[in-house]
Amino acid sequence: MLQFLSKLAARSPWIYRINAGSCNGCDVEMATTALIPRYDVERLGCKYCGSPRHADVVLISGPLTLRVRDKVLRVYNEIPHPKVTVAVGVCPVSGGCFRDGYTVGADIDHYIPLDVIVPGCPPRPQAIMEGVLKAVEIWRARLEESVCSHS
Amino acid sequence: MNATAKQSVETAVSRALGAVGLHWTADVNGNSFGWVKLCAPESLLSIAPALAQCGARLMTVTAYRNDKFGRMEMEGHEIAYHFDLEGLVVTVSVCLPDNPPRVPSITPWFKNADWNEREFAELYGIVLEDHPNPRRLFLDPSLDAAILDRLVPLSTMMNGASTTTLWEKVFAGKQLPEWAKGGNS
Amino acid sequence: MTNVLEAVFAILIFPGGLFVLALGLLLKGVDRKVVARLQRRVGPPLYQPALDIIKLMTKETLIPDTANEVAFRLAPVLGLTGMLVTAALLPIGGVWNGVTGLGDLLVLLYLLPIPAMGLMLAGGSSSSPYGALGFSREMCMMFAYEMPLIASFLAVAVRVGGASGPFLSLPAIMDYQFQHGPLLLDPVMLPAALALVLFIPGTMGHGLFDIPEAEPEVIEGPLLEYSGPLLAVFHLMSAVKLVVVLELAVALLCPNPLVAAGGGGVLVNLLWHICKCLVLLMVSVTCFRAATGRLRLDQGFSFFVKYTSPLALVSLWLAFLLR
Amino acid sequence: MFPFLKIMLRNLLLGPSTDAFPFAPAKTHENFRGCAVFDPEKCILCGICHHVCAAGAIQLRPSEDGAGMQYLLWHNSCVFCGMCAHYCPTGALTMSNNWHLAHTGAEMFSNCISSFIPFGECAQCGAKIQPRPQAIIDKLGVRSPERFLLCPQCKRQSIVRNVAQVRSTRRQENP
Amino acid sequence: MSTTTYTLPIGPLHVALEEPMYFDIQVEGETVRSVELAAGHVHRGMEALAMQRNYFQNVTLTERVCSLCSNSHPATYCMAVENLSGLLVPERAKYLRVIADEVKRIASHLFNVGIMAHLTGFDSLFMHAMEIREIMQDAKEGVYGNRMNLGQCIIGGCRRDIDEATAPFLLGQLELLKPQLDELYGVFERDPLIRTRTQGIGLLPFEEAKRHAVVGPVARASGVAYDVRRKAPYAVYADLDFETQSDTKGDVHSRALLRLREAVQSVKIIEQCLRQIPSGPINVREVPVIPAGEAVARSEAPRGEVFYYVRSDGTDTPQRLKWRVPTYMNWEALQVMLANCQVADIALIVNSIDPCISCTER
Repeated sequence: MLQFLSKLAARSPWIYRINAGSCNGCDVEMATTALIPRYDVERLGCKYCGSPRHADVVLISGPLTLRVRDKVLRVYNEIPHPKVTVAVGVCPVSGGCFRDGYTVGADIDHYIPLDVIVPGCPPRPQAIMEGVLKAVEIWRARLEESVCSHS
Repeated sequence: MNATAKQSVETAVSRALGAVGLHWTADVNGNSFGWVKLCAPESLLSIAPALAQCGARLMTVTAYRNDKFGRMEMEGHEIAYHFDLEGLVVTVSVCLPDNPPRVPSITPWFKNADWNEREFAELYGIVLEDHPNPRRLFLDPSLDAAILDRLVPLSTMMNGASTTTLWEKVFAGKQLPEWAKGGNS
Repeated sequence: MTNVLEAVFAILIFPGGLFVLALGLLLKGVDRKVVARLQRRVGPPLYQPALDIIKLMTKETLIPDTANEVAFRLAPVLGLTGMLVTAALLPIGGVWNGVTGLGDLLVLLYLLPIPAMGLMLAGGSSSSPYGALGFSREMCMMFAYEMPLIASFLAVAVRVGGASGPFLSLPAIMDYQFQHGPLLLDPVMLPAALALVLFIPGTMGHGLFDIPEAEPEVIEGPLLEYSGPLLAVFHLMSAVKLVVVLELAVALLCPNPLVAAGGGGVLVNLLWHICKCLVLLMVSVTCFRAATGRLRLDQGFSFFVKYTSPLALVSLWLAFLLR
Repeated sequence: MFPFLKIMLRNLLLGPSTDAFPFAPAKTHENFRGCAVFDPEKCILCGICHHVCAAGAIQLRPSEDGAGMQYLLWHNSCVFCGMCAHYCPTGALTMSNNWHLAHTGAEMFSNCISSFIPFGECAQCGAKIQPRPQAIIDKLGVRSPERFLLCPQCKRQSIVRNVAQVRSTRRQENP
Repeated sequence: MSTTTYTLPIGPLHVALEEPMYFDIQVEGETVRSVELAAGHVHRGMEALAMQRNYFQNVTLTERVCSLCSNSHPATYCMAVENLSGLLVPERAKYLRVIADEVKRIASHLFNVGIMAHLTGFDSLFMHAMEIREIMQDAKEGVYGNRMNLGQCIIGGCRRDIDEATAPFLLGQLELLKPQLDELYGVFERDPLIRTRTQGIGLLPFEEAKRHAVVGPVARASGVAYDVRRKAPYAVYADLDFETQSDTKGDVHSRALLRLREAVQSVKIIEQCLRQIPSGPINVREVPVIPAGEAVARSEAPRGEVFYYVRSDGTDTPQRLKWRVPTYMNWEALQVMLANCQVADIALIVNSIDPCISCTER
């Protein structure tokens, strides 16, 4: 029964995005993916939410600049468990072409575990959707774990 | 093409500085670029109001080290002020004295010089005289001032380690996912 | 004794409780689906709101350190309970006559603002500046939309009561309509009906009036700090509230059953009632929010003062003259 | 008065414009710049790709025994600009239109092209030279196929010999 | 409403802003009393990076300054390097650069007005605008290979030709776009909600626009009709027929309408280019030699004038590469526009300058 419920629950992944200093290419594509009719993630149960406290799937873009780092980590910690992270674009993973900049803190993996990576500069919306679906798989397993461990 | 603008820049510059070398270049489209070289930062205080008066717009300010990490023989800093008058670009470069490099602020005449001046002040450690709002602009307080003024390559100073460690991990990663083997799927 | 049992049944199962919860979530689902269609999208499945609730139940609850914990936890529960009680009081034409002696417009006037109060409590206790801003916006909007509500209640009461003075009892209002035909078709009441239709998005915070929870402005205002089950309760509250305001408007404007009460007609009447709710939902929520954006707080406030309230007052005045 | 209502009604009549993806494959234009594809058979280790790569995604590392170079292109550092493919003289690097690159965090570092490219051997003395794959020989080495496979030293010698030979034949012809 | 003043922090991670930016806003009730801007969240130290990368790598690097005007940056950078080295770009490449620029301009302007609708809560209109933008996104993907970073410009020309296959495709997309764009303009011009929310707010009078030296649509909406494409023509703009748009109202609404009109002009420009484009090579094959010296170049990005200054010491990495983006100039003017506005309008006004923070902070 609980497993069934958690399966149902996993069909409502709410998305939150964090811009960790990206060139806004990935951000625009994330917004496009999340909000426009052509990709309509709402039919997959996704909802784009404004508050980190409502989120399940976190999309991170950008190479994590020094100045935004603590704020990103704080926001990340405000997201209730269970959650999954998706790195959109290559910047969070390796810094992309900003690696070696004096304010760039990539790789993000030092601070936040990355569950799914969607390479691209920026990845096309379909690729982001693919990443989100992959993330939902992982999230479902985590939900089951947490639901079953509670009882 | 913009002869009147050219004329008024020439008058403004010669009125402010007397006979100084203002020379013109042009690109393939016939746009003209004026170049002025100043040897003393104080001259800015006369050329800035003159240009402001003839209606020029400050586009941006570039500061640079003459030697770029010690590879060239010249020393010291220079600042290039780029102005626009009706499509004409006039670049006024100023040599700064060393220890410490200092320059007067032109914000009183060009409101938008504010950010530009704060930026080069924090990136190069140039001392600004009479700036109305001399705070840091972009740099995180945890970073040292004058970050672009270093003679050591920045990568080793800051994050060079990250590149090396990342690549070590890549070289160590042996299991290739299905689609990455041999490229196309 | 039976009365008490009946009341408990009414609050927990039907027409309050489980029934409104299910209906509310379904209506939300329909609303989302239709909005999606109006925007050329496929939209979520109809049961998506239910899935959202299940999901939120499994999540962790985070309470900000600076928040007043008791008030923070109490706020959503307060709102939901208030709405469930209200739902039980509302009669459904041909199916249910409401809890006798309680189905009173004055009682409703007291009960209806409870969700807004819950939200205000939530915004106030969550100690974030956005919560506070949401609080003040919620309060401001509440004053704005209560005015036309009261005015149209009075218009209905005066119209129904006629010479014998205003009727405030809902069952009596329904009886009047069973005899004289729905008030919706009464030309005198038309402005008031319009005011009620505008009141619904106002109180639900949709379309033009999505002000207290405006996402780009105050990041969902009072709900900003909520997570997990508590947020689920808020979502349930809003679903129930949707049903309540729709049912209320239906009861005031055209409660007439399709078949006379009794026998197998109950089920048919219930479906008929739900159909009416759906139509009203389409008009005053779905299409309204798909075709408009949000006003500024001052504009939203003056919209109610300038347009909606006068409409209701016109009806009231006419009803008073034609008494 | 409400110009948007018309659009809304039309939207309702036209029906959803949503792509079927992820339930059906998405349309991908053939020009799409997806992940880079590397053909080790064509690489001559010229290093131009490394030189133009702004993202530092390409690394070349000599193997320990000196037999060749380890070639690595890490997709998680690549910015998909395609400069490497544009400047690659032999077409060893090309951009495919494959964008199905999403992978789990565990595969972060293994998501790369990894290839070992052995050095060529001078046909005469056996010294290590740049690789001379057949495809390149067919393309660039047509003028003097035998000399194309020599190390610079042997090549110089061969040219000198050749010149000497020509001179001597000339001398023989016109004494 | 309460009359106490309190601080409302906006950002750095805020839904209404595409990018991290931080405001401390002193609010009295719902009215803004003072605005304090804190910058630097997207400062990636790109100018230092540019001094470490060679001239080729900088093409890609400058493209990543910002993805919304991602063609203007490498194009202007290449122009500066070409001015410095005296490299002559083939005529066809110049046309191709103009086409890429204008395609990006349409997409960028549509994005901005779409976001404006989103910020007023008018999500249906936002989605409609974004769907129209998708036409252009498809064009970019089909012609250049990426939806944001075209990768079209290189030093000495362009990388991808518009050939028999892609030219009709691009024209077809434009045909799809034109009626939609006109209709969208009508909606933005006449919709009562958009008008109530955006008319008369975020005012920037002509004098203030001059004083802050704002550029691009913000300047043009305030009556400063400065367009680099006309004032200092580059590439082939001198041979093209288009009108510089301007307005005098200087509010949020007029800026949005001005952007839409510019998008219409851009369609016209692309069509002319596709008609007039001469055949020939699209880039210079030889590797350019960059001598010591200095040069500047500028162009009109969607948000306004982009300026590049390159200084070379004769090595393969620039001695200094500096760029100034439109938002850098426009940002300070927000102090004027935000004065005494309502909390609800902050996001709208900020969006109306089409802020590109990653450009500004580099």
